[in-house]
Amino acid sequence: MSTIKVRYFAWLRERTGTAEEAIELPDNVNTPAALMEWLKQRDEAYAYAFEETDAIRTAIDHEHVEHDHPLTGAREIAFFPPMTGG
Amino acid sequence: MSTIKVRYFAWLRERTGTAEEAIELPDNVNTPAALMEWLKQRDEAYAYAFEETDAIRTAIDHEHVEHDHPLTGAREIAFFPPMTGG
Amino acid sequence: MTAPITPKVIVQAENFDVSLEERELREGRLDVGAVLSFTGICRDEGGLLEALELEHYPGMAEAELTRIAVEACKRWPLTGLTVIHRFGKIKSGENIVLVVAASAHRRAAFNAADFLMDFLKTRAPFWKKEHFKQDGEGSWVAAKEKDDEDAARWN
Amino acid sequence: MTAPITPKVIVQAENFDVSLEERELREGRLDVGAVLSFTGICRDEGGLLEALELEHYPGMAEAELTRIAVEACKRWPLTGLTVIHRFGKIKSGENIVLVVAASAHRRAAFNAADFLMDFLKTRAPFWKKEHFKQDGEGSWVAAKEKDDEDAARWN
Repeated sequence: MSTIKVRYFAWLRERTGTAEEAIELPDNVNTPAALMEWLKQRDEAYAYAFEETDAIRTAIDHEHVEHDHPLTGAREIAFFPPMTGG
Repeated sequence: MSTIKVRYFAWLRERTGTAEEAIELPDNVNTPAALMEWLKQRDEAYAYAFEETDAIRTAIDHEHVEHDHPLTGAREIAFFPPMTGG
Repeated sequence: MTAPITPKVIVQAENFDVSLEERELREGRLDVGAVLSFTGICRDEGGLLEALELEHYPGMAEAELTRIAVEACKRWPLTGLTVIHRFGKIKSGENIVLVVAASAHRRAAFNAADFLMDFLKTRAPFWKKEHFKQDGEGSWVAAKEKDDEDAARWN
Repeated sequence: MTAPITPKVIVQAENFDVSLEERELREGRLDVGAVLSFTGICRDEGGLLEALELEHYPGMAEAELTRIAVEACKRWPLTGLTVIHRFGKIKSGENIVLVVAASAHRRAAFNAADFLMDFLKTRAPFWKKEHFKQDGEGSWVAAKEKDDEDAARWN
């Protein structure tokens, strides 16, 4: 088990009601996809936030990654909607 | 016969030694191409200026035209090298 | 070919000064033939929009903008590149983003700025929320498919 | 779709002020989402060039720039377009040409400015003569085939 900082932005932050939190990763939660499934089980707010995981982007330690990227060694993971800057 | 103002720019101005002049057009000189041939006959300076007519651009009354454009009704014709502004 | 230059990347709440940034890329050098500035501005959407709230991911925003800017400096022979992206509440009529690209030749400046804006839109972690004049806080701006298509032009 | 706007076209010996021209296209309106400024500058060609002498065809220069700018306003939905081209002696490091394009959306501003510079280079009646530091007055700058190719992209 390892601890990871999880950050949420834009409507993911609003729906989860959380900007950031520390999570103890269960051993079988080893990708962003697995973490999203795990978060959905927590409560209704998380289930709502992560109901359409296809629409959610993720970054590990400030770099964009795919949903199947390994979490090994990750200190921080972020979930957010597609970017709309510029 | 009609009178036309002829203007020369850049190296055409330098080679002809003329910035502008009024020319009485002979009847058979009815295109920029014909006018260039006619100007070449004048003296060595003009012959040198117009030795490569393919490299020369022309405008009638401030609009780009092809070498075979009719001179009918033209008040001003200009000869110049390809543009290098910007 | 000379080594790529290091871009200047800033993420800030404050406004920026286009002419100041342009001057910085020109001052004291005579090898710059082209300076292109692109400013993205908050529109009022036909009088409806009061402001945009720009949320960003501190740390990653700078890192990702720098990655895109460094890639632009590798692809085109730039003499200077500056990217400034604002966050926080931005009223309609105010600046959001600035890209200044300087080069010996114009094509490099155009391509680099165009590339930068395309990738910035799809990859830099910023999110816009609309504040309307009538109804107060509105919804999050949806990402446009067109933006992904624009970014795909450079592959 | 609204009617195309009328561009501002100036041919002058004096320098221009980029920020002044940008402000003019933004002031008092909230429908502008993108402002692009392109400045063409006289380079010193590795320390060799003192200045460029820009000859122009008065009357036709304004007319031709206006034709190109009006065409740009027809092709893209611009909210403003300014073109300023200088003539006379321009020292290295000094400005030669300015294009400012404003629009609701960035793609229109980029395309219009890019198009304008391509056509301006091949169609506006200006000619550059080089003045070198060592040898004094040099030769006329030759037109580049690349410029014609660039302009042909828009057909």
